[in-house]
Amino acid sequence: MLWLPLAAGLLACLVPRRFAGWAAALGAFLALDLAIRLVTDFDSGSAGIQHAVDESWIPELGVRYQLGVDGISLFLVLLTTVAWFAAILWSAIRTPERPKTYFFLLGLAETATLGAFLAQDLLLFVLFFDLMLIPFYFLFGSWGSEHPGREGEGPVRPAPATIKMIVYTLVGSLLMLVGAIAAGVIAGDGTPVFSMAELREGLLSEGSQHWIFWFFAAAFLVKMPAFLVHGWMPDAYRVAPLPVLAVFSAVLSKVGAYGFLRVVLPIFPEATVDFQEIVLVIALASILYGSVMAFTQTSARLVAGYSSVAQLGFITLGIFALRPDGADGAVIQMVNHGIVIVPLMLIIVLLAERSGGDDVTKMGGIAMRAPVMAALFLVVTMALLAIPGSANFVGEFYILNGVFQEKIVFALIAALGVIMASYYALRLFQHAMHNRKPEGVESRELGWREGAIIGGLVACIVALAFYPQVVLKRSDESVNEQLSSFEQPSEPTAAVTEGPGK
Amino acid sequence: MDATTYGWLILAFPLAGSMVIALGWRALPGRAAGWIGTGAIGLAFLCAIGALVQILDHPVEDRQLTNSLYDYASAGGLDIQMNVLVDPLSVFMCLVVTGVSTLIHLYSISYMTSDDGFRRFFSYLNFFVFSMLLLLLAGNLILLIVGWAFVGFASYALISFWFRRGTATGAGMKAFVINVVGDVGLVIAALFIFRELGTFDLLQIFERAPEEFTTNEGVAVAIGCLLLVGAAAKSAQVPLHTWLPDAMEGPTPVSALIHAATMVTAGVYLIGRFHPVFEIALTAADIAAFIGLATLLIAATIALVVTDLKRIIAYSTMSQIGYMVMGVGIGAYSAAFFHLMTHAFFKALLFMAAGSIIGAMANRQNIDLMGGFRRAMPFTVATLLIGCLALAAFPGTSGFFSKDEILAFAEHRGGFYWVFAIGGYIGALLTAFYAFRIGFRVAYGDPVPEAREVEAGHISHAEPENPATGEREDTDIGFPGPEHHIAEREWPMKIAMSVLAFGALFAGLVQVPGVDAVIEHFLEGSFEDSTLYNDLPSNAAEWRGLGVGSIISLLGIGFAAVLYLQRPGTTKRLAERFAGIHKFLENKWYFDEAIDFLIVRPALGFGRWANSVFERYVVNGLVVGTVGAAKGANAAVRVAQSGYLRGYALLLVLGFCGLALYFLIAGS
Amino acid sequence: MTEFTAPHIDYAGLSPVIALTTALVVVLMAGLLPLHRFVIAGLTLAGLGAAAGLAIWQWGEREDLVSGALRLDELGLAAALIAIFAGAVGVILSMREDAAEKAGLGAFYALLLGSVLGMTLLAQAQNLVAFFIGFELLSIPLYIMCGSSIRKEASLESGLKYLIIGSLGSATMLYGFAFIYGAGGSTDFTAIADTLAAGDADDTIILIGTAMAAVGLSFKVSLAPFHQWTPDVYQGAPTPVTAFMAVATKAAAFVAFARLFEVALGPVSADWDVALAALAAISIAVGNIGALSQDSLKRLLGYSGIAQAGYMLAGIVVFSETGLNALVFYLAAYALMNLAIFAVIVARERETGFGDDIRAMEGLGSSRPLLAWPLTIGFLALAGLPGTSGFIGKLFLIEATVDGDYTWLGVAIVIGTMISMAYYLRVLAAVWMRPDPAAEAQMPVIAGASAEADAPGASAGGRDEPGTKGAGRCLLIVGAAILCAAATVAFGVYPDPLVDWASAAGESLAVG
Amino acid sequence: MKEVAFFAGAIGALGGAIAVIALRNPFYSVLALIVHLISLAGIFLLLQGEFIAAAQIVVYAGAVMVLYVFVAAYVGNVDEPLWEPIPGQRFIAPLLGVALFAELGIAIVGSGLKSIESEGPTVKLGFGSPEAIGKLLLERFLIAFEAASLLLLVAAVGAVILASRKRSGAVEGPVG
Amino acid sequence: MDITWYLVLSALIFAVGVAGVLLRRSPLVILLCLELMLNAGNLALLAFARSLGNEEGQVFALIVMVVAACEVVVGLGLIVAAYRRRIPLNVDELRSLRG
Repeated sequence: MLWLPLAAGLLACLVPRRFAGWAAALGAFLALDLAIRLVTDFDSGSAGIQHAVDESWIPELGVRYQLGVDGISLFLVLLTTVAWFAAILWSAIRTPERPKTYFFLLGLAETATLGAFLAQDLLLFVLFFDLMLIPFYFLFGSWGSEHPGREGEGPVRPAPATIKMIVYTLVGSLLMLVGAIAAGVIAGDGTPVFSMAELREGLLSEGSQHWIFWFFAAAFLVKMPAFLVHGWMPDAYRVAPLPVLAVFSAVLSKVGAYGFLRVVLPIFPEATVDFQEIVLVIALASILYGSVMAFTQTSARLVAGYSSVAQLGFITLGIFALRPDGADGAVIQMVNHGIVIVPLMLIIVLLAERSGGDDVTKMGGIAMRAPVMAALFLVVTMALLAIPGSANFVGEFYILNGVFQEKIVFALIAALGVIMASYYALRLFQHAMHNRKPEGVESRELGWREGAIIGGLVACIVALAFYPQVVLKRSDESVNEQLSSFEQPSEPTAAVTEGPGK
Repeated sequence: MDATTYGWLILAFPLAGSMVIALGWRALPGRAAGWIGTGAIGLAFLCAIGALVQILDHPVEDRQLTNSLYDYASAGGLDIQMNVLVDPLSVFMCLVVTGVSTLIHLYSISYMTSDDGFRRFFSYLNFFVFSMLLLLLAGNLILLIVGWAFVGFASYALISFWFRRGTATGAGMKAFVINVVGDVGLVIAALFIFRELGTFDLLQIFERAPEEFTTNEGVAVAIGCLLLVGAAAKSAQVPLHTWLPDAMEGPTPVSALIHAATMVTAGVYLIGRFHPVFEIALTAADIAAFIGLATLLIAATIALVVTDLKRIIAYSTMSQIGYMVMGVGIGAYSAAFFHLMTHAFFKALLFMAAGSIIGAMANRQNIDLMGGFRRAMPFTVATLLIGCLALAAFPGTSGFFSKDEILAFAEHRGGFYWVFAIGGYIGALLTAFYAFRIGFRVAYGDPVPEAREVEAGHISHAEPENPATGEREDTDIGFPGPEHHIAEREWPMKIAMSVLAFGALFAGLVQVPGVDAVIEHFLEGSFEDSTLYNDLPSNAAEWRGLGVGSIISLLGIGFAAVLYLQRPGTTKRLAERFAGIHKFLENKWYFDEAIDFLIVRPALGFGRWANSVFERYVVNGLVVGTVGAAKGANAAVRVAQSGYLRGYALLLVLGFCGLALYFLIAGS
Repeated sequence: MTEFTAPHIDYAGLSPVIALTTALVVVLMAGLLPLHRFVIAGLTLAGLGAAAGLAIWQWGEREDLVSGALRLDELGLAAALIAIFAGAVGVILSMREDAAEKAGLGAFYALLLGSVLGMTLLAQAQNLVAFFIGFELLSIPLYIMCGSSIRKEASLESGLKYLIIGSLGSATMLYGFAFIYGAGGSTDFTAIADTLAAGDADDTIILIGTAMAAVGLSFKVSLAPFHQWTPDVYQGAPTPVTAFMAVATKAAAFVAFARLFEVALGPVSADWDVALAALAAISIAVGNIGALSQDSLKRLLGYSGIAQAGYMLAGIVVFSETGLNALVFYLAAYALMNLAIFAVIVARERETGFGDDIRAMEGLGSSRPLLAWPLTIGFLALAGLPGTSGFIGKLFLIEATVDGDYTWLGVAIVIGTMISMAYYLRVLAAVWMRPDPAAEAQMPVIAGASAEADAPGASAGGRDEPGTKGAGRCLLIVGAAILCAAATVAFGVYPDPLVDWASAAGESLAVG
Repeated sequence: MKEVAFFAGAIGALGGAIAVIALRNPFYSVLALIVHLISLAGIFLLLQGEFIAAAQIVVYAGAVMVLYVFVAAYVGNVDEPLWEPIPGQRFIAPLLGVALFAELGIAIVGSGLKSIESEGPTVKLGFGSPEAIGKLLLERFLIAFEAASLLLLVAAVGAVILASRKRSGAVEGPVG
Repeated sequence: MDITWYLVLSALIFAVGVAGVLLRRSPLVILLCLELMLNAGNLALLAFARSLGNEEGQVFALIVMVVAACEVVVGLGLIVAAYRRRIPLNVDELRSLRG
């Protein structure tokens, strides 16, 4: 499954340009199919790794080729395949220029992402983590489009924006490389060990945990992106080609959160406990700041972008509650957010086509002749603002619950984010679809193929809304195992912060 | 079939109806959508009756039945089922909701015929009913919150139904956001409850609450207050009420359904539902009562001066719900729910009548432009007046019994609760007055042109425009349809209105002090654990209350008669005399402005600041700074790379000297 | 007359050197005959091939040659192989090259072979004298080759600069050798090591000697602050020469560096490791920062070469077997990726009028994918992105640093990599994210002019007639580029063989 | 006796060296270097390097210097401009020279090596004689010897390439 | 007469040579200065050879002479070539490559 998309990508290079897209789509579809199989015959009872692969890769360095899924990565893998399938189909419908390279890169990207989710070896994880960036660099850069930029500043050109993004994100991930190696070397004196399973056995002294923790945190926080290190996000989002951006913000941001859950918590438990508050504060800042920014943006892309800053804030919050419910919430929330952001981006494509730009203040009344589109968009919006009854709400509720039981104040403040979310999401919807139709905006229904893609995704949203348990059931065990080292939450700190409580 | 199955069916029909209409929107011919919708709700109503029958078989003490369909979300120590709780309270509410809804659907079939959004309208309407019922039947707190939020969403969708009206969309946004505030209140309450009681299941909560909490324990009160936030937001109680008047932007049936009969009463239901908590957290209960009181007075005063027909009714709704909240706050549960029922009847009726008149007025809503319809539209006017009588608690009408029962209980409760009684009676006076302000202004006086046209046999057609702003509109999708419909010409409207009129007149008789107490006995199944439920005022006290009530309402009606029938124009003079007060009331006590000033402005301001300053200078500064540093260093290196061969040699030797120096120092 | 006993000579062990020498002479002679360029190139390649074959044949042997002047072991052979490979690519690149043609192919290739020979000797030398002569035999042909494109002023200038600074460096090194000899009592590495281990290791003489030797070698591998010749010479020299020089010199010099410091000066390692670590850090900083905003690709590669030297030095600093493995692996990887890039640059120099200016690469992605991909892969590898051997190499080095308690150096490496991303990606942006300016590039005048106008660095390239010399249909060059790139990716995905090879080389020195 | 010779040679060598860098005209510098070389050869004799001393005279002061003289004559005496384009060079350079000498001096004087604090051990007859050197060259340093010859060959080739007349036709203008 | 004296002398010559490279601008003279440095090295080699009593140093010195000769030949070749190109023989004017 891992290498399928890449193979398809290569195939796409070989076949004539007309079919390139469909070849890639085929690969993506097969991957999706495998992912579904994976889910169906997943044994939700056990916490351990399933379908494991373990080959020796670079013995001198102690790097092994270890793959496998557990309850946490399972649905992220599925999400990845779904998102990519949608994006590739979408691109296949409206073929981009130089399709061969385009689809090859997309395939490469999917492979890398899947690799990151499947990797059970620390260095392998890091490798895929960095590898993910390369295709996106080219995709953003060569297929991106110039953006008018925010008022008072010049237009944003693709090349510099993407370079900024890559350098920024690499700052983190390269430090992580050092951190990973250090962890491995320090853990296994003499022969380095990088297998996560072994590293989990607390081979690291607290002292070394502390600095390595930050090396990893840097990588993940930047990738998410979290508050204060999201500087690369606006420009990148402005210029990126939307179908690609869809998968990017749907999946890649999750890798960061996933990394916290998969690597940081189990391998650096003491450090995690020591720095819990700091990370929680960062997460909180991301929520509030992201929300506030989201409802002042005029660019639809950036509304989406900042909303995901806020969402990722929630996820981080849940993870660092260091409680099963919080982490469960984080996992399901990752899936939800991904499955919501993809259709949102695709809809923004449609909006841009109808209003000739992504400036929401210049849109309006598009719902008039496009009821189906409006309906789909409405569902997406509601899911985005996590209306109770959507799976997103379940996620947020679990997260809030987890945090609440640990650190009540954080939960109360985070709740503000929920309110703001309702505002910016609705604002986006209304500005685009409702009110009078300005000049130069046409209200046109979406084509059936586009409708099929978005509709499919929306169907996923609805299905999850009715039965979120399908995710929770499978993730629960693994989550508990990841958090096994935090069985007894640090009471003293909790007692301090529980002002209004008891 | 047992009651819970009916419960599920009650939920199933509206949902199905909504989905069918939504998916088949293109296929359905003419009014079919309307009939489907109405039918779905009708079936739901029948199921509710079925549930009622079933539940009556059970002995009073175990009339609380739950049934779980599947695990909704259970992990990490939380356990959330997809389950329903069918008990007298929920069944009672379901009956009211489905009953009134059926009629309103029926009414809408005609009222909305000529609107381009006909199908969309019914799909929304059914969805709304579904969510309302979900809210009522929910077996656990989370599901209740879900229903709660869905209701909010549905009301948003319906308020901004005419989505190309700026005012409508704005109002929708406002309503939704305020509702979300309420949701969050509930969510946090849920979190507290889970921490303290470790469960979300309603029955378990009610079981454990008394065990876990001592009376007026801090946490309990906190929970109570958080629940109140939710209730206030949904039931338009001060200070979260501002959305309700604006919500009148929606089509009139929507106002009738959501903003009079059903949704706004959710708050009352919530408080009643959580009475075990509130009876422990007495402070919270009292706060609720005070909120109710404040709301009923404020709303009533505003209703005196507003000129928009629908808004007057809206404010009266607020104030009536104020009564109910006050009722459940002080523990007069049966009375409150009794009033809830009667209010549903007469308020829906009022709105329908208003809708019919607005239709005749070609969508204009200002009562100053109205008058003399009594000969033009006898039926409508008759129903309108019936509604007004009930609202004014005219002796014998439904409103009479229910409202005064609450007040009697307040008196009976003793302590400082007499305050509520007094306030209630003052409110009653105002209510009676403004009720007939509507009645007389619309019905009597000399006919306005529109009225004449109707008499002449056709409905006037003004240019379509937004009643609020007066801007021009086409009648295409997203704006009101080209034609207007009045009860006189549409039998579905007629039926719906007459049924409600009947209810408004005689529904009070189900619970006449000393004679019968149907509702009280029925609801007992849900309130058996309540301490307050069963100590009721004596019949004598009740009758005394009724006496006072009747006098007051007659007084109010009398005033209205004097001011509007005998000496028209007096009101204008009064307004000029007390210009200050008048302005204050006209601006609705400046609540909007206050909220805008305290919350909206700061938030937006911060946002703008963050966007223009923080983002640019701090976040980008991080980037720009590093880039600048790199550039500077780069420049330095390139200057050093001067191209002067001897310069290179110099640096080389310099480096060598440094290295040698280090070695000499390190070595020795 | 004193009787004299001929030293025992193991011709098998010496065979690569001998092969190179013969090749040198043959090619030189052939150059005088009127032969087609392919014949001469063929002869050269044959010689190199033979040497390589013999080297592989000798792989695994470990012994002292010619009374200990040379040491036959995997380390030396590895460096020799890299040098030979680079030489071969250099030969291919310099066919049809202006400089080579004018100089006379025979002579030119003879010089190249001489340089390769010098590298081989240097990499194997374990005697100060042999070391020094190897060092010079490596350098002097390079001086000439740099200046050999006589029609270009820049070429001459680079030659002269290289010669003078180089001689300065080697003179310093020689002086240092004198001191080492004085303190070590011999010119044989092993003997020196013994003496030092016996006597007090930190006598001022040996210290100053070490410092001076370090200066000379640092100069050769272009470590800051002895780096300044690098950008100028890289840019000025004919591109094929630059390619060969950049890759092969580093390989040989680094291996020699390792041998001298870890064998002869091993006992005083406590004194030099910190100093070298500092040099490494400085080089990483200077190189990466200097490379930012360079428009001439060769110049950019010069700076990046400085930074890369800094990375590699880390392998010596840690003074451990892992370090050596990492060093050798990185050298090989570095050779592959750099040669891929240089091949593309040469190809473009002949196609466009921009010379080695970054604009020569604009729109390459759409116009010449076959060239664009090797370039891309090469730069990504230099940037150490996964999927390429560059990543593995960095992995290796960083692990070595962490292992040797030089984690801060590892961090320095990655920080340098981050900075480097900015300029590597800038090139790639030009390749993939600009429209193909083929249209105006066809017009030599404009191209030349513009190249001069706003890129003085590129003027050298800007002035030779573009589009001529069989406008880039140089399949061999493209082939070389693709080969190197493919190898880079292959070793990035399945590094095992290269890793084994490097480890064999690394352990053959038996340090740490 | 030795001292006198040493100091005489030292003064000659040092004077020559300083003259090389002090004189404006390259031609004189070359001559100064020759003086330096010859006196250095004398010092070599004191160190019992007869063969080296001879080579010094013959190869260096003879052949190489002649080459210098020719070239100097060929290019004519280009006297350098007096103003110093590189800021600070004029002051730093001598300072560096001094510093360098200081460091080397410290190293030499501060060294604890017994061997250099004497006149050196008494050595067998024929130390540094042509036989001895040749023997070493052909035995221990055979490689170096061969390599040196190759080096000469390469250098010759290089000289031919660089200085040969046949391509002086195309002359480029100065580069910006 | 200690060997130290010889070494100090060589150090002096070396320093002078370095200073010359840094100060003079005619490539010809710079080459001469390089010769000075190499000679300083030779002197040091011989001194040490004497102090150690083995001739390796002397052989080394011989090799160095060869090397020096080669460098001179190449250097002069470059100078002549440059002169032919009418490139001014002043290293300060060789600045087309910089930055």
